[in-house]
Formats: sequence, C-alpha cells, structure tokens
Amino acid sequence: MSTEERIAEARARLAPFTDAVEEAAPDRLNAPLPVEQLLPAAAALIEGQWSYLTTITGTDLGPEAGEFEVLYHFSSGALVTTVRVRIPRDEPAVPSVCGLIPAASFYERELMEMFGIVVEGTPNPDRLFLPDDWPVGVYPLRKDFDPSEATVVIEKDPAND
Amino acid sequence: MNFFADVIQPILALLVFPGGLFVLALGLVYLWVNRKLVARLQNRIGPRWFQPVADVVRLFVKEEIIPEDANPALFVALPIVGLAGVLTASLYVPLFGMAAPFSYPGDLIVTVYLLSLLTLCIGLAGANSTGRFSLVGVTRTLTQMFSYEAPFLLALLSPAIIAQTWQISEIIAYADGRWLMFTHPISFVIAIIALMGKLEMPPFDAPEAETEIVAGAMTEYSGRGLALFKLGHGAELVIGVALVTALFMGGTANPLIWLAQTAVMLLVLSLVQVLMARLRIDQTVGLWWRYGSVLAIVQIVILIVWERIVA
Amino acid sequence: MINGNVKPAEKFVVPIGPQHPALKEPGHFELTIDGETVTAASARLGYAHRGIEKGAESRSYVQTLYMMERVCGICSHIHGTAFSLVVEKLAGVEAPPRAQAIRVLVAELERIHSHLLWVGVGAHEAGFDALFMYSWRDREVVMDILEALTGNRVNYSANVLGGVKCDVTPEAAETILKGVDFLEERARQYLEVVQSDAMFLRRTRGVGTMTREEALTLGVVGPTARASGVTQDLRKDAPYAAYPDFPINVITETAGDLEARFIVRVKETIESCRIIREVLANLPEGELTTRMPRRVKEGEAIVRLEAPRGEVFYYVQSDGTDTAKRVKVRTPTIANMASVLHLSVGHQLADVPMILAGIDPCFSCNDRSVRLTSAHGNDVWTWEKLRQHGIEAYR
Amino acid sequence: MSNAKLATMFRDVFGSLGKKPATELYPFVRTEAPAHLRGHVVWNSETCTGCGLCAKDCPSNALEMIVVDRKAKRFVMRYRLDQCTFCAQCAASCNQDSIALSHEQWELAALTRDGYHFIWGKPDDIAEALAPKSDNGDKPEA
Repeated sequence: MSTEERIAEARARLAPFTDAVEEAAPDRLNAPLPVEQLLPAAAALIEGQWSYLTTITGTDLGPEAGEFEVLYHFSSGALVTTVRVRIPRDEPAVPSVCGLIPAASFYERELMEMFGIVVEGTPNPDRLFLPDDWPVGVYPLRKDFDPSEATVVIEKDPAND
Repeated sequence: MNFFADVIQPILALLVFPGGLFVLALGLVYLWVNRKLVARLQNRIGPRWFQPVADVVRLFVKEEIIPEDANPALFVALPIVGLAGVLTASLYVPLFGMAAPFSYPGDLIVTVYLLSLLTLCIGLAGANSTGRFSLVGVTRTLTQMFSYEAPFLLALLSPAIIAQTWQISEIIAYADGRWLMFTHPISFVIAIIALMGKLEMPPFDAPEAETEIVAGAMTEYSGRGLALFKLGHGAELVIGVALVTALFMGGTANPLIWLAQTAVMLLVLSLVQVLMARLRIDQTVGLWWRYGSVLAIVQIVILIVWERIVA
Repeated sequence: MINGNVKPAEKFVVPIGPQHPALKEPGHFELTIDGETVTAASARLGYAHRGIEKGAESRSYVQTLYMMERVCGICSHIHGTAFSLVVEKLAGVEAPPRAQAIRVLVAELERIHSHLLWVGVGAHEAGFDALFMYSWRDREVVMDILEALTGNRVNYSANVLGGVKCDVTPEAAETILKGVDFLEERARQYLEVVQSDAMFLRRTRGVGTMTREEALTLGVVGPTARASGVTQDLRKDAPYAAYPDFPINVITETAGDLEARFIVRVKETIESCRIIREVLANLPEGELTTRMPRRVKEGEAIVRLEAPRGEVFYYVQSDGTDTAKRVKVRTPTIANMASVLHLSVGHQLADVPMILAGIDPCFSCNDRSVRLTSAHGNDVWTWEKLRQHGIEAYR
Repeated sequence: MSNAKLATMFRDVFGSLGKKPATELYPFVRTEAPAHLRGHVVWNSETCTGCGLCAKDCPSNALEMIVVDRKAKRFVMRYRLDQCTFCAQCAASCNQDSIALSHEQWELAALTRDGYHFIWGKPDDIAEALAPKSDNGDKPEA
C-alpha cells in the first residue's frame, strides 16, 4: 500500500467523525476531533490492525490559551495520522484508550503524571517515571511549572533499610 | 604408646597437613586455577594468583551484617559447621598423592555425606537469612542436591562394587594402576558432571544464578560467613577432584603426577563450564533423574553382569 | 524491603531492581511467584528519568541535539540523527547526500554494536558466558571503528544540525571494510551458535513466545516484533536519510520465541555489514553540511527512525525561536515493555531475566528530577537549593 | 532439536588457550588514540575573532568567552574541563577554525577538580577580564 493509498484509507476511516482532516506533510495527517469522538475514531483507525498507536503526546498550549492538546499518533507504514484532542486546562480529562489498545497504559500514565490530565478508566493510574515522593499536583511538563514547587523530600523509611 | 604417632600426628593431620590449612590453601589455589582457566578459555586475562586469597582476607576484615529476622547464632554457626564438615571429609580422601590419614570400612559414604554437609549448611543459612533471593536460592540448592546426590553415589558405587568394599583406601588399592575411567566410562563421566553439580559450577549454577537471584542462598552473607563458605567451596573442589581422581585415575600416585592429574581434571571442568549455558532448575532435575541416574544404574548392571560372566 | 518476614500464606514477591545483577540499568519489577512460576508482574520505571523533554524546552536546538544524544548510551547516534532530521524538516533544510550517507553508515555500525552487545547480554542472562565474552570482545572492533570515524566510542556526536561532522577518507573506508569483514565472519559463527547450541537452545527455544497476533496487539516494535513475524522496519516502510538509496532486506522470523529474537538480531548484524559495504562503495561526493538557520520557523514535525531496538518517534513543535516549544520522544523500549509484563506471567522465574533481556531494554531510553539522598534522616531540598548545590559542586 | 549440537563454541574456546588474551593492559600498555578522537579543547587565540558562538552553542556551558577589547583582539577564554562533554560543537560552530579537540590530551581523569579550570589569553588580558567590573566600557559577555 503506497502512502497515497494509506492517506485515502485514513480519510475514509475518519470520515464518519470529521471532514477536517488535513494533510500536514506528505506522510502526515492531522485530525482534530472533539474529545467524545476520540474512542470511536481510535477504534476505526486500528480496526483490523491497519495502524497502531505509536505514542500519546501531551502539549500545553499555555495558561493564556487555557487548553491542553493531546495528540494520539497512529502509524500505518510511512503515514502518521494524528488525532488531536483539545481539552480545557481547568478540567483536563480524556477517556482511556486502554480498552482498545492495552499497550497505551504506559503512555497514559506518563500523560497523567507529566500534565495532570485525568485519563478516565485507565487500568493503572500509578506513577511511572516520577519519584514516589514527587509532590502531588505538580506537573513538570506544564508550561507554568515552577521548579521551586518540586521540593524533594527524602524520607527515611525504616522498612527500606 | 607412641605419643607422637598417636596424638601429635593426628592433630597435625587434622589441622595442618593434609587436612586443615593445607586443604584450605590448596582450595584457594584450585579456585584460582579454575578462574584463570575459565578466563583464558574466554580469551580474557583472568585474576592474578593472589586474588582468591585477597578476596578471603578482605571478607574476613569486613563487617558482617546479620539480617534482623535471622537467628544470629545460627547465622554465625552454619558456615563454621559447613567448613568443619568439608575439612573432616578431607581426612578420608587421599590428597597430594598420599594415603589418607584416616580410614575405616564405609568411609566413602561418610565422605560423600560430609561433602553434602556444606550444601546443607548453605541451604539452612539461606533459609535462616529470610531474604527473598535467599529463599528462592535455598529451594534451588536443595532441589539440586536431591537430584545429583543419587547419581553421584551410584557413580562412585561402581568402583566400590568392583573392589567389593566401601573403604576408600581399599578401592584405591584395587584401582592402583587400573585406571577405572576406561573400564567404567559412564560412571566416570557421571561422577565428573555430578561433581560440577555439587560445586554449583555452570551449567548447574541455577542455585546461585546471579542474573536471577543475585547470589542465591548466600545473598545475605557478607563478611566472615561468606569467607568461610568460600573457603569451604574451595576445599570441596579439592576433595571432590581428589576423590574422583583417586577412584578413577589409577589410585594414588606421586605428588607431581597427582597435581598433573587434578590439573587435567580442572581443565576438563573449566571447559565444560565455559561451553555450557546455565540449566534451569527443572531442567537440571530432569537431566539427572531422566538420564544421570538411569545411566549410572546401567553401568552398575553392566558391571554386575560382567562380574558374573567373568567369575 | 527484601528482608520482610515471609509467611506461607502471603504472596511471595521477588523484587528485581532497581539494583539487581540481571539489570545493568535501573528499573523495578515485582514478580509474584508460586514455587518457580511467575503469576503476576508489575513495573516501575523512572530511576533514570532526567527530564530531557522538559530540558529541551529551555535550550537552543543546537544544545538540545547533544542532550538528545544522551537519551541512550548505546544508540546515541540514532537519537542525534532523529533530532537533526526533525529540526531540519522544521527548518525546511535538507542535509547534503554525503552527510545522509554517513548518517546511515554510522547508524548501521551502531546497529552492529548494539546487536553484538545484546547477544552478549542475552547470553549472560542464560549463564552462557563464553558467548557473552566473545561477542563483547568482537564488539570492541566495531567500537574502534566508530572511535576512529567519529571520535568517540559511545556518544559519537557525528551529527550537527544540517549535516555531519565526520568524513570518511579512502583509508578510513579501507579500515572499516576490514573490520566489517571480520565482524560478518564472527556474526555468522554466532548465528550458528544461537541456532544450534543444544544447551543454549534449552533456554531460548519456546521461551517467551509471542505470536504475531499478540505482537500486534501489544504494539511491540523492532527486532522483537520482527521475531514474531511482523514485517515492520522503518528503514523500508518509511525510508529516511540515505535509506532510499540503500534499500535493506527486512529480516523476520516466525517462531516468536527468544531463539527467533537472537536469530533476527544476528542476521540483522550480517545485513548491516552488507549495507555498510554498499554505502562505502557508493558514497556520494560533496559537502558535509549545509547552512542551518538558528531560528526555526513555526510549525511541527514528526520523524520516525528505526533504532537498533525498534521505532524511535520524535515530535517537535517550534514557535519560531531558537528553542523548541515541545519535544516528545518515544523510545522503542517503552513500546516493548508491556510485552515483558505480559510474557513473564506463566514462565519460570529463571526465564524472566531472559524475557526482559529479549526486548533489549534500555532504561535510560525509557526514562527521560533530580534526587539527592542524604544519610541523615529527613532532608528537604528545594530545586533552588539543589541548583545551588550543583553550582557549588562544579565551581 | 534436530540440528542441536553440544559445545558449538569449542573451536573458539579451545583455540583461546594458546592465544594471547584480548584484554588491553591499559595503564601499562597504551595504544595510540585515533586522529579524530575528541579530547581536550584547544583554543587558538591568534585566529579567534571573539564572536562567542562556541560559548553560545556549548551544550554544557563549559566555554566562556570574555571580550576585553574586540578591536584590539583581546579575548579571554574560560574553559571548564569538568563540564565539557567533548561533543565538538564548538569546533563545528567556529568559523575561523580557532577551536579544535585534541587527540593527544585525553587521559583527563584526576582526583580533584583543581586542574580542570582553564583561563586562556594573554596575562594582562586575563588580569583585566577577571578584575571586578572593567572600567573601559566593554561589558564582559557571558
């Protein structure tokens, strides 16, 4: 399947959800979607294992814009189809795609701890990368992250000695 | 009563030569030879001659850390008991081409079980120290012991049957100049391989597989205890090699020939060690019970039939 | 934690890591075992998390390049190349053909290095130290080649934005070819060993088997996927740098067990040798670098590369300055990690290190904060204090 | 296991018995470093124009260019070896080829950081550059 055919296929698969699919680069499609349509769109893209979820990128559009954008990159051959979901900054939540794609668990855990985005229904909401004693409510990849908030507390745990 | 012959000599034999210090020193030398050979076979340079000695000295100097949940008395006593067992075993085995200082009917069985005492002590020590890795190591150590012990004994049984005695000195007297390794090839091979199991050398090092369970039963041991276990291991190596050499490679010889024989034996052990990947514990058990024991019994049956026909 | 009292009724949990002889890098796995059989597994990463993605938001593109090279110690070149390519894409600049060919050359040498290293690690986990020692001895040859070519044994730093730093002289090509001949001969010998050594096969054949279906569901990448019969190699699917000119043969196996993973990696080593010869024979003439603007125009770009371990994914957003707005790195290990947890269950404890090693994990890739431990009880370090401490320490 | 053989590495292993070990005896036997090795930074003050690109691009802030007087070509270079990552970006950034990385000076390990802080330039330039607040109007560049 050539990349052109893949682009046509991806457009066809996403047609029920949006007609705003744009070609950002010869091998890249952007599909901005409302958050409710994330799951059905993801299901359509991976149906028959046509593509796989490469990763989930969280981006902070900044406190002024008041939004996060979560990018779900689906790869199929050379083509990357990015499903872009915008969510409000004051109540950031996306549904978990783990029901469809079990391997997404690590990406969702990363998204949760780095941006403080609530991933509803993810099987394991524990921290993945950040230390256990990282302060609650401090999300390092947010644009307004203040390093001084992240005091590092080293507790002496008798059970660990 | 000759004071020297009856009192001083046994004490010397027990503490200095051929038991005691001599066995410990020889054990360290053999450990080094083994390590060096393995290194050279892997195209590495290997440790310098004093490395095992330096290791043991360093361990003796180090602080010994006793785990909170372990019974301290047992923790300290087990390495001593294990080492004592091995040193006692050394009194019944001809070392350095000389006759063993002590001998009585049935000493072969006692020697084999004294050698197992060290393994048992390591097992108990691991169980006592209650670490996760130790506990997994213990189950493996003991499982492995139950698997190689029978074939090892069966392999040693064939010279015993042919010589019609359980006394090491008498078997050797029979084996003198006969080189039983050619007439009992299966037993010889099984004895060598079982010895590797006893010494927990690769491919039978699952009980202390560092990539899985760190150091197995000895994980929690640091200072003196570990040094004693190391010394015991070295002594076990010497005694095991000496026993198999004496039984299968033409009985006692002069010290130089004995050294050459054991060196060849070490080379063989090292070669096998290098060429093999580690077996999982279930594979080890399967190997011994499925093939080892059966083959050893086949050898004995052949021997008995042969005896009957020849006789 | 290790010395907990274990009651018979309790679940027996064996912790592996963060410090464990099986893992040369820090990661924490908890294996619940029943006898010798693993019944559950969980992972905790982040012990080597360095906040590289955040760090990239406060450094210039040029500086970030070198930070990206340090995402991974073994495949440093692929990360450098990925970042160079993605920034070049953003800036609308293309590196000259000779530079692209040299990027491929170094990448393939790096692949040989990585795969030989992995064969050694995998063999060591199986207690087969002879294979470990010999493959690492031979790895020295490729490291020497890389050192002579790029100037360092690990962080090659062959890339600059818009090209490469190092050139291949005819004499250097000669040395490389000689080394590659030796390496290919050795790789064929190792192929023989991993395919036929009876003792080693007992530890690899039928262990950690992953079917093609499972591989696709778990989203594994790279040699791990190819060993399960997934024909997926970005060098062929989405050729980058000079790969359009130097096509590769995708190597797949169907068994999906550890043996297949060994075979795929060793065969890829041999394939890399072929590509290196081809690149050296057809090295385009010309410049090594092209002019690269310091400020990169606004936009976003994605680059996907085939690292020795699998697919590397780079996403960069720029806002028109000389600093990236957002850099996202997805390394192959994190894509493969889920498969380890999945495959471990039901296997023997002894097989877990091998299954873990089977994906060629790289924890520093995986974790991309600073922690200072103090022996004196509770201790609070603010980031400011920590920064101050760093400044003091390096004055 | 139809094709399985025992001891497939026998030839390698047994052959090594008579071979010299592959181990390098490094501190006793030194091999020459390749010509492209990236070691200690070497700065040529004669050709330097003081543009400061090297310091700007340095990913680890190991270089600092202090311009005492640009017209008179009075520059002072501060180099922190302990921060240097030997990436050679400074050499790549330099338009005058005034910076190179030595392939002779690479055995740089030491027990203290004392010898790791270099200030290069003419003695009076250095004195002026390091004096608190130069009064000739030129601001030292970071």
